Amino acid sequence: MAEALLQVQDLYKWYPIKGGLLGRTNGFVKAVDGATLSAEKGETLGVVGESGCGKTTLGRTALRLTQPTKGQILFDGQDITSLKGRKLKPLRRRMQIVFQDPYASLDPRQTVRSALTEPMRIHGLAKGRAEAERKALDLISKVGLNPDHLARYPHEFSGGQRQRIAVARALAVSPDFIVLDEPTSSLDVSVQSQILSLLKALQKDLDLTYMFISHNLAVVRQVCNRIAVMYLGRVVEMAETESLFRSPKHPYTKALLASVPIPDPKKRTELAVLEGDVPSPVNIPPGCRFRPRCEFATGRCAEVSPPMKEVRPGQRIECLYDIDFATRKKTEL
Amino acid sequence: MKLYEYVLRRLALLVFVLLALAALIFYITRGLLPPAYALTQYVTPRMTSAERLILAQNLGVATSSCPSYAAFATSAKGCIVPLWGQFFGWLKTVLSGNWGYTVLPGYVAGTETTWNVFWVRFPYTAELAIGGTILTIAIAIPLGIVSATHANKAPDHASRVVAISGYSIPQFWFGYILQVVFVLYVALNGRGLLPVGGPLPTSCAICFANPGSVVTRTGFPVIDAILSGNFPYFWDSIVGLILPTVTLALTTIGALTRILRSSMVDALHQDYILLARSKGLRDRVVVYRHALRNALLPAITIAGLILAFLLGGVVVIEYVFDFPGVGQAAVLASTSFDLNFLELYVLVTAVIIVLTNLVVDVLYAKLDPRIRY
Amino acid sequence: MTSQASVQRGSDHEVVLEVKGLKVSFHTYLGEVKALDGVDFEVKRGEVLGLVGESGCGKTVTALAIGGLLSDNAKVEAGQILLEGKDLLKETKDELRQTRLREVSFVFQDPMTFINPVLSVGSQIAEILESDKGFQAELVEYRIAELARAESKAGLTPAEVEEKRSLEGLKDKKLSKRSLRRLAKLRTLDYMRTVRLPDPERVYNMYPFELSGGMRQRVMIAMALVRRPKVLLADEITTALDVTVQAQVLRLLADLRGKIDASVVLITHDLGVVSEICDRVVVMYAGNVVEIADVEELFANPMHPYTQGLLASIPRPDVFTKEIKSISGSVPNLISPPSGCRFHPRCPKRFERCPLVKPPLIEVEPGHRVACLLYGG
Amino acid sequence: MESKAGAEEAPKSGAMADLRYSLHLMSRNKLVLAGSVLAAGTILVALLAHVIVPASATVDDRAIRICWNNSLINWHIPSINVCPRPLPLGTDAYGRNLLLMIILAVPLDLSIALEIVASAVVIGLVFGSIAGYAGGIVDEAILRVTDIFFAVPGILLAIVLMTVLGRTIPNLTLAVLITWWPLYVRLIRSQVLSEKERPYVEALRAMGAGRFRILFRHVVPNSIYPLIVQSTLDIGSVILTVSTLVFLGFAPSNIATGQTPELGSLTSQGSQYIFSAPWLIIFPGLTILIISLGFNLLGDGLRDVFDPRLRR
Repeated sequence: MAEALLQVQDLYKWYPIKGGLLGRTNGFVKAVDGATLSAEKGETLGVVGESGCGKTTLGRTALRLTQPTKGQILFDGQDITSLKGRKLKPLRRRMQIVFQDPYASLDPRQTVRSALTEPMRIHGLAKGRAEAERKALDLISKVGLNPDHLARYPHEFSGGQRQRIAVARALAVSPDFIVLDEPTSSLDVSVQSQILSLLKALQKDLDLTYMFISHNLAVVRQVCNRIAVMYLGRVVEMAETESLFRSPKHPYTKALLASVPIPDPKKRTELAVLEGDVPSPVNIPPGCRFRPRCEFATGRCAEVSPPMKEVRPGQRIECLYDIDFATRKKTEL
Repeated sequence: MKLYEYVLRRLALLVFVLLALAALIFYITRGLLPPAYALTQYVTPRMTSAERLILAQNLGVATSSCPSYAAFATSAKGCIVPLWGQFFGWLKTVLSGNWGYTVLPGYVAGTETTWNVFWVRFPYTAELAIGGTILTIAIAIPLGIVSATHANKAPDHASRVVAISGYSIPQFWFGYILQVVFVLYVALNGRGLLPVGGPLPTSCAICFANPGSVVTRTGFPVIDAILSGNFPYFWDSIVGLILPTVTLALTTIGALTRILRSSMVDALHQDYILLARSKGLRDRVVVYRHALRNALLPAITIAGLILAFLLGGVVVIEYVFDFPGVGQAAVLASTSFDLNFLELYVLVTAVIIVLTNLVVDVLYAKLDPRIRY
Repeated sequence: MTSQASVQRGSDHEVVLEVKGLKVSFHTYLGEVKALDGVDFEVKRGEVLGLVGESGCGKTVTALAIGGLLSDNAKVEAGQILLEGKDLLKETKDELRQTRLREVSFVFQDPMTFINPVLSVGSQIAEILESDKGFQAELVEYRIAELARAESKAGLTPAEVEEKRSLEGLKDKKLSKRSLRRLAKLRTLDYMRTVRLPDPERVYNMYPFELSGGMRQRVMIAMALVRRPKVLLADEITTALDVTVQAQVLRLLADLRGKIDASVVLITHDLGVVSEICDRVVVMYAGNVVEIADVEELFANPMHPYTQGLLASIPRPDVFTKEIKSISGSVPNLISPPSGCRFHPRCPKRFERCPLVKPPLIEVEPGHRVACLLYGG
Repeated sequence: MESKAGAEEAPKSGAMADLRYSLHLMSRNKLVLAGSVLAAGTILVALLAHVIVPASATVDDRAIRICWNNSLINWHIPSINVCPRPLPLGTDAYGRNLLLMIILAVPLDLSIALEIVASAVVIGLVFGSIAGYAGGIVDEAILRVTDIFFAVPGILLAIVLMTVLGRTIPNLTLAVLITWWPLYVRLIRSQVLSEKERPYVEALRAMGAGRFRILFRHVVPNSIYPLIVQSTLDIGSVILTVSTLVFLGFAPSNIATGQTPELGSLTSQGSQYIFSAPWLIIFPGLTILIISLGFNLLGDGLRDVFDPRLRR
């Protein structure tokens, strides 16, 4: 097994809901509620799930953009769970993030040149203007834009170009690890594939590790080596991409995959419909959190919170049973 | 959180704000002046030095160990209670309703209390402010709606000019202009059409100038006239309010119109308006049911600010129109150094504004289902 | 639902809505945005037509033009929009409003911003029925029919018998405001059930923020269906939804098509959704229709280079593609659109004539039309 | 909406284009144009006042006090004094040329207003950005302090202050400033709050940028437009407030009586002669109206020009 660059152990991120007479805490939004996963050096780890499943919070907490409530985050062997202030700065150089909305993630009053050189200034990575300029030129060509784009402002670019700038800015500090938070979901399909190809190429050239957060299973299938499926703040299944898509083991993964329409009318089948909505992360059902929507749920599911277990080499699920979906036969794990 | 809990919390905050404001006002009117000033409105001319010392001690300004009034008056060491201690003494005194004797011109020294003077004058101001509020709402809301529904067309430009001119006009000047106009140029049989001074006009073409028999029960001229069944007096009180309220409302009409216009324009560009139109609803329904409900929300939140505008405006209006309310007295109080009157005025105004804001916030919560306390 | 039975797809080729040579431009500070440059397509009775393309291709503008809902700075330069033969572009403002009320209804994307936040969702459905006298007779008949159905099934309570009798007396008379409200609410509740909103009585009085995205989308669909339109324009209705909820809504649409007599125009950029429920597809690019075909035909045999590129660039959930293909360049700016074929700057198969001639939409195979010079024109 | 997207794709070239677009929006709006002309005119008059008006103009000439000699306006007042020589706006109670007195008053009012607004902006920037960015207890404390000032009409608080501090011009400036700064704290705070939630701020944090860099290099500059709008509008409002206070007598006696010209005091001086010499009131007040209107029109127009919702 390859070396893990990022390890997230039993991570919790609860946001308090304030209210009441004295502003006391009435409850928590349990955005991340005991998630465990790891990203190995050089791989692309996909994190998928529906809105509100905590995938974005997980990404941000892993980068220490927020303070986790509980749990442990190891980056390259170092425990970074409770680093604060200045101690985080060296970490910021090694970890970066690319956001969903490239326009909003760029300061509208900053030229591309300034956006690219600012991180270098912050971390003292370029000696003098000339070197910064040279590095900026290098970056801009790396992401497929022209040198004369450096003098422009974000609003002068198309969506795809803006995302290229955001990627270039992330690369400005030569990081090892980049969280890609829905990097293509605000883009058009024909442009989406350009960005995906760019990200793949950059990973190869610069030996990057990606955490690719997405709700789009089709995209995830094309770019990720391994995938973590999240549901209500927990990773419910983790597996190599191909085994996950060929034979998902968690009933949620199974339902999720079956509800994606396939762009081929010949393969038109009745979409499997998972009834109900995703429950709110405030009132998480006890026991297995997927139980209320699960067609295989038993009495035990309400009582026991299933631990993560390996069903097959490299494929782990948080479910009490190993279910054969064809025969609906359950084997206790 | 329940609504009553929210109200309780807001009331606690309100008490805090009023206390802090009291401290600020106390600091300005007492802390910045020599301690002997504190006695000004409590002494009577015939008081002896010994009595004055006792008074100073009772008011919590002089220490109990202070040997003589002379020592107190010269701020001798150990004679003066520290400022924060004075504050509590002051608070105790004024909260019991003891605001001393008025030193306003027109009153014999040491005969009439500040408290009485304030409350006799207050109803006049209240009528003026209420009239101003009604006029503001009655004009500003339709104007704002017309402006927004005809955004960037002639009616919008016209209403923009009216609104901006409204809050660019010096109120004191406009008051005089109205007087000039209604005395010199708009007159019937040599008498100005509308009364230009005081709540009870004596020379105007359309008023009766007949105070008649009115029993003062509430202190509010209009209400007392109704209670006494004296129609001429009622009519005169109303007519007397016209010019002052128009002048008063001028500034606030502009402010409210502009805010309503912008929130309405904003609402009209929202997606839910497109949906409402796509449903084939009539324009009237789209504008009033769908847009206005949403647009009113930001507009009513500034009600507190508007009220502060109005209550500040009365000072000028009453001065210009020789209107016997508290605002006119404030200017007099400043020249005659009646600090207690000003303190009382500030605190009463603050209570009104803060309570209004509370009511507005509760109303907001009622109108906007998204807000849950 | 209605007495008219479902119309089977494809069995009837009657055209309900026809858009002919529609040209729309927007006046902006930067210049004239030529948003639609001659859009032609037709909607057949009972079909689900997919209108696909990337952002800025003019899908939404087309839909808004059909409903007469374009913003003030828009101008229809040319064309016809024929709804059962009558030209909607020639209608007055009020006639258009009536058309939206009775014949063409909309469902928009992201219902969070589209449903009025301060009004209860039920009232926002019922207000449609209350807003027009035209619905009165229909509401009464509808209720009588409902009572009659209940009578034949399980019999009526005495109160219901009384209600039916009084309604029959009311048939041609003006309803009181109260009974109009009541009937509108009953019909609303019925349609809320149709779109499978759970516990309609409770949801009726709820506010949009209290509902999940899927429920809000159902509310919007109920709003569109309650007046029994001839055409339902659904603009990106699944875009803001999670996949599992999207699947629910698609399932609902599939189930509804047997029950409603409306033709559906499904505007989307998601080819997966198109292949899932559409009968025919119109592909748009930069304000032009570039290809129209039956859904199987289009996916099996895309003719226009843009359609080919688009199909190649969508990542598929069912297979792993080693190399992700894409169309080079980006969507053109429509203030100064490319001359001739608007796709030519990005087209891998362009030749000399492409920048010179605007390709007409020609039928290459029966039912399969393409606007590309490779196929003539 | 797609129509908007279409507009967005248009070619632009940097900050200059942004500025050009702003100017275009401004020039298209006639009211803004009028406002800019008035505001610029006011500033010009203020700068040149002491050049235009000879020092001798302030000397009293009791012989020609309160007279009118401008055939364009007939006041229809029976016993009006006719000046021996033509004077465009007649003379005041000290027999001085009223037009020149008004011109002389403009720089005083404008400089007081500018001082107040500039100080309020600085205080607002400091405390508003601290409150907005720090949040928590600091924010709460600053907010509660501003609450106190929002509970009193500004003019009333200014009167109390002037009563105690004494009637001088610095005290007048201070009194108005004290009632004005909380507005800016609130404005900047809410701007900073909404700005700091924008994803680019999180991107900057992820990049390792420090709090001060984020706040002063990015967040504050991005919050500047509403500040420009508000301060332009406030120049108009502050001139009104200042002249009102002077009118009510809250200024040193030489100013309050109109001896040293100020717009409010000139009006106040005329109030005694309201029915016999209305020009004494009309023209100084009209000047206040025009100046205030200029800045208000400009500010109101700038709000439209800078409004991101309308710029899309």
